Amino acid sequence: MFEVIAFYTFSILTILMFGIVVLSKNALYAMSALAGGMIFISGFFFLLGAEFLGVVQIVVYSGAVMALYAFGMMFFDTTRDVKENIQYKKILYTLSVLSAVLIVIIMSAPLFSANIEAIYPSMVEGVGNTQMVGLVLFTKYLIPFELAAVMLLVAMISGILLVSKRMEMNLTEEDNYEEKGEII
Amino acid sequence: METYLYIALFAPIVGSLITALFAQMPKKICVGIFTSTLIFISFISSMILLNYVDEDQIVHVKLMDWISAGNLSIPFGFVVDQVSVIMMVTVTLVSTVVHIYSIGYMDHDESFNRFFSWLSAFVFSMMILVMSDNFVGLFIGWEGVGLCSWGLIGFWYKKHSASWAANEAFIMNRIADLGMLMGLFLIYWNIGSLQYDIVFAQIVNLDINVVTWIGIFLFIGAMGKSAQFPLHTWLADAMEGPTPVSALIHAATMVTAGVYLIVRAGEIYTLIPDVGLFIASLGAFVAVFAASMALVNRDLKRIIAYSTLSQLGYMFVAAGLGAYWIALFHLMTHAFFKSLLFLGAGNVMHAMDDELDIKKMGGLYSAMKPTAILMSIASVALAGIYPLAGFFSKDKILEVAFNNGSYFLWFALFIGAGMTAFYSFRLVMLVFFGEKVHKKLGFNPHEAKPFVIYALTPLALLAIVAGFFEQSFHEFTTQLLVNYEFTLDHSIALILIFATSAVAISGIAFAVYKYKRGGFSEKIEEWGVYKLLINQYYIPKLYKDGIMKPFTSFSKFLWLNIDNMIVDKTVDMIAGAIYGTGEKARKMQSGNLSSMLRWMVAGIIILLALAIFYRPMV
Amino acid sequence: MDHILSLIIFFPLIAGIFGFLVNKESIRAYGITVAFIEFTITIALWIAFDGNEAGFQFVEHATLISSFGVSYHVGVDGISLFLVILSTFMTMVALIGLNIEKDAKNLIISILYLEMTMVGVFLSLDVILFYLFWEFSLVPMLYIIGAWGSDRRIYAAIKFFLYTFAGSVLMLVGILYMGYIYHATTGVWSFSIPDWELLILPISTQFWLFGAFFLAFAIKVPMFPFHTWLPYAHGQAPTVGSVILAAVLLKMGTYGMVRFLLPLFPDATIYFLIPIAIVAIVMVIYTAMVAYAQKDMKQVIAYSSISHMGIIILGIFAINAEGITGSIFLMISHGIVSGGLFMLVGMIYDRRHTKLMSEFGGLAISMPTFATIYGIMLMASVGLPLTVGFVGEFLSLMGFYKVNWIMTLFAGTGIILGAVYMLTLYKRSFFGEITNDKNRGLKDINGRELAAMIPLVALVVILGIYPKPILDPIDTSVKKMIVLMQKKSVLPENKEFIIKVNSIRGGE
Amino acid sequence: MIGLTHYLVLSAILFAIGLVGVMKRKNLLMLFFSTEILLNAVNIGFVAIGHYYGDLSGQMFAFFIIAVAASEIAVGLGLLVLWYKKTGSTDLDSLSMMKG
Repeated sequence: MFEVIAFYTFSILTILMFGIVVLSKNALYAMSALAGGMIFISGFFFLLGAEFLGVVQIVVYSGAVMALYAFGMMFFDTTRDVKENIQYKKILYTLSVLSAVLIVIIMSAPLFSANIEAIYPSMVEGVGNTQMVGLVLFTKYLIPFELAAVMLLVAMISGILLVSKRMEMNLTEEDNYEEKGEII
Repeated sequence: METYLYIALFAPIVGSLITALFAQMPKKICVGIFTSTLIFISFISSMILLNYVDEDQIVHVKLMDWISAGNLSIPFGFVVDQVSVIMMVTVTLVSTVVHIYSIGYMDHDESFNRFFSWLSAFVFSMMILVMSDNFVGLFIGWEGVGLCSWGLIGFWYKKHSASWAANEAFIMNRIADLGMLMGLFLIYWNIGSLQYDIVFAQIVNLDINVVTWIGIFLFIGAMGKSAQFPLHTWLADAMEGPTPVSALIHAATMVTAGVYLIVRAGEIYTLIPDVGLFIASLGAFVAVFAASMALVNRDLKRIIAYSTLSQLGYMFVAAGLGAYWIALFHLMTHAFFKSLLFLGAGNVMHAMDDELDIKKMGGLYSAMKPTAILMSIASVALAGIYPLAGFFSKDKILEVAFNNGSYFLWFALFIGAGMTAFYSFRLVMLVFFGEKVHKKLGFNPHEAKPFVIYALTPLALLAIVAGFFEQSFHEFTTQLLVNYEFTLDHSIALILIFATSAVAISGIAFAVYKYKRGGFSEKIEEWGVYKLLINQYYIPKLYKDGIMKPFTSFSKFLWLNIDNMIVDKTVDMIAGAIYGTGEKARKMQSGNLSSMLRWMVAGIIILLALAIFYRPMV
Repeated sequence: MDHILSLIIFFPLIAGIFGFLVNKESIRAYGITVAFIEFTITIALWIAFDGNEAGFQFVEHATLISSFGVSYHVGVDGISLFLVILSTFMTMVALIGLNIEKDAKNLIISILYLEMTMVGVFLSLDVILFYLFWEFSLVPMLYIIGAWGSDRRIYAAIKFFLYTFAGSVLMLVGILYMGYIYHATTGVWSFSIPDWELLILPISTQFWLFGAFFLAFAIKVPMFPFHTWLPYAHGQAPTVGSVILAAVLLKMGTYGMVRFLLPLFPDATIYFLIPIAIVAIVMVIYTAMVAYAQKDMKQVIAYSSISHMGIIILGIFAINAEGITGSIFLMISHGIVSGGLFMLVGMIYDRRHTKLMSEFGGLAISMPTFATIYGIMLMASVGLPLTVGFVGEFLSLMGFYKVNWIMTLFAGTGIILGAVYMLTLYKRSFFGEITNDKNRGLKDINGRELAAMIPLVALVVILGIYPKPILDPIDTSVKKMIVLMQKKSVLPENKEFIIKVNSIRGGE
Repeated sequence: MIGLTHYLVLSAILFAIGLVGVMKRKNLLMLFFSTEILLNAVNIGFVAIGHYYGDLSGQMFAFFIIAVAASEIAVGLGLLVLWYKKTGSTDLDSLSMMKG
């Protein structure tokens, strides 16, 4: 019962939040809604017994990613409404509705046809999720894990490099950049 | 004896090849003498072989294998038997005369050496044609003479009409050659060999339908070479070539190759009398048809050409009715007097500065007596007056026709004989006697060089006496050929002889009478018949407008409209469609990320729809 | 002698690579030397070849990809031997006649590379290897047309490449499917032709595979209506390109038919025999007529090539020893003759920079020797007896006569039409008075050109008079192949058909 | 009872919302937000499947996806800032150098 209530609550909240992200004109609102949505998603992870992932979700998304966005937004004018010139609205809506319907049909197909019997896992007693994750991560997925680490490192360095290097030059040579942009 | 065979065969080609090396050099008289000598050697060898074969022996040699594939094996084999030796002697004799004559005739030509090279090559091809012991060997010679005839008709290649006539001759012959090839294929696939002896031995075992087809196909081949209707137009046009060529190729030798083929394949044709009758009918038709065109023509050489055509018709009548030896006999006598006639005409042409219109001549007798006498002899022989050669052979053919019960054929030939006599003497009268029209036109005729005249005498002699060899010729050739049995009463035969002679003499008399008095009036040219005849029954025109022009325009149509517009366009269209799709799809790549994302989603939708609605068969 | 085939295949390639080191002045001499050595090796191969042995000789085998049965497998039999010799011979002659100065080095190296691919196609016994060489041959040709051609060379080169490539991709699908079937039946992977030849296929499979292979070969030949790339390619290619294209590359298509279609799919071959023959006849007559309508001398010869290829195809589909042997001989003779004719046209083009017949007339006056050689080649093309053209044409038509005489009659009109367009060409350009002043002072054939033409003329005459040394080995191999076909065919009526067309008097 | 399908349907709905965002948004920053939604929608699916099949691989994939998302944002945001500094706009319509 608790599970059902929790699932539906989180579902409604997540959909709502993401709806705001997609539809809001104000970037700040959108970002806040995104952060909220992420946290609600971690709720599903807890529900599904993936505590470790839930924590990671909160830490990475609501912490790191949102912080990054927040810093990023400092460069842009966020108080103003985002002006968006949306063309061919009909196409847009048709595509959206169609894709939504199709995806949902596919995902819900088992509901109406042969329903897949969920196999409830027999988790090893006395071993927590985090411990299990650790075990798998450092055995079966060791190499992807290492690669992911390297990737993150690369991303971090490149992020820093991209933004920082130009920062000093930018202030002095802003006009030139605009010209260059046109040339390009 | 094999040595003589090889000498007879290869002497001409040796001459031709050596001469060919000098082809581009200025005239060398020794070239002419050299080739003439070699041809003469060939003639001597042929005579020796004739003597040898007369003792009832046959020379048969196999030089080497030529083509062998599958079950097929074709050697270069040569046989000298009663039929081929007659042909060899005739060919080499006439060629020797023509070669010697040409030394004088081609005296001033810049391509003197080239001429002799071609001429000797022709003799070689003709020798292969007659000496081969199989059908494919015959076909080599068959095409070889076609090639040489092409080269010689178009010898003065600067003249448009000459090269056109050469091509016409070659192509017409090719049409017939296809028929002949089909005949060869049919023989091969039914007998498994193309050797004469094997084919003739086994032909009786075949189904009569097959034999009929073989006969028809081979005859189509013969029709082309011997210029039978409807493939006859090339022969008259071939007169564009130098006159010695006309004498050698288009009177004495090449055109008779068709007759030779029928005679050689006599064993096939005796099995199929129906086809034989058709051949005879066509021959009789051509005999009259060609003679009628000769009646009115004004071109010296064309008249003789039509006469040749007509005489070939006579030969085919004989061959078609099974009288092979008579066909061969007429072939031989005709070769003598017809080449004589042509060579005489060559003298006249030279005298008249290459003028060919007989209405512009007249009274040349005083200027060129020897030539006039020679040509008169030939004409009398051609008309078939006793005791000249033509009488014997031609009368025999008429007898055969009568004997066979084909009175209609006989009547046609009878009419033809009268016409022959008339046009021969029309020619003689207009050229040598009567009013001296040429004087008015400023010509200054002169007689040919003496050695040229002397060279012609053997022919003249043979034209006179050849007929008396009839009996021995009959005995000689029928050792190999099927004999022809006359069932005719002797008295009827005599009546026939008299009738034919009478019509010939009356034809001559009419011509002499009429042209002594200045010939027919101009009015005759208004007659429809005259127009029909002078235009050769409009057949060349029909070929030109009915075949050549449509062929040309249809070819152009195929190229421009089908090949370029349909076939190629289709290919280009496929390429264009692919290219165009790319060009259109380029717009998708607008550079706008947003629209690209939309495209991406559209793609996802399509894939999803596929995932839902497409169920692959499990 | 063990590795002579590998030597033949790779010698031009290695020599071509070393050709980069040779300096510009001596590259022509170098190219001719290499081609001559290559030709000598092939002659040595011929001498060492046992004409009485029907199977493959000098076989070399080395596994390349063992898990898929792909191997380096080469060998030669009577069918391929003379095509190899033809390739090396024509390359040599083309190089002797070559007079392009621009980037001569690259051109000669391309030609040597092309030589390798051509020889490779004829010698490969592994289908994957065959396919590799088959596709590789496109590249140098594309380069030769595209870089040294006339005005519209790019269009022609791309058309040539894409057209033939599209066909051969289909063949690749066929090859893979065939390999798969071989694996499914025997449990082993193999792409070797001798192995494949042992496989008896059900009829429906034969149909599909036949279609895939046939289309590739038909485009290469090129058969009507896939022929339109050829006139463009010839029209734009430099002389050396046309010579090799006409002499050898087209033969790859017909060679493929003999090597693959007949022994691998005998039932499908007999099933499709009549439709293919009809197309071939249409091709003979149609292209002959189109050739007659041409204004450009080179196009006449290009279309005439197509017409002759029609007769070759007829000979192949006669399925009897006479026809197939004849058509292989015709491939060789057509290679010599059409190569020679293209060289001759190239020589005129060098002098006058035009190929339009209307520009000429009376060339026989200014260039007598040239006209003579042209005449000989022309007569060989027309198929005059005692020239090389006759033997093959005669045998091919004779072979097909057994299958269907009416169709042979129609195909035979090609002989007539061949005479029509060739003689018209000759008359228009060589006969008559000189009407165009530019033709007046033309130089007759020079020493270099003579050196290229004399071997061709000599071969035309020698092989016309004595074709036996070539016919015999071909015949031996062909007979073996027909026996194989007869054994392999699935339907009894097809077995009877093969016996029937190979026997005198309908097998009595 | 909440089954796997429920989670999958939820995941699908979230994914569709993300797609709408991707298509509708013209602001690059907002576009990034939408991509995050897409990634998270998939994550839910992975984890749910992993849970119901008793396999940890689902969680592992979700884990790596989070890592990828993080790096993507780091680099993407860096580029975005650069772009903004260059052109003064984060509008997608200004990005059309890839026009074919």
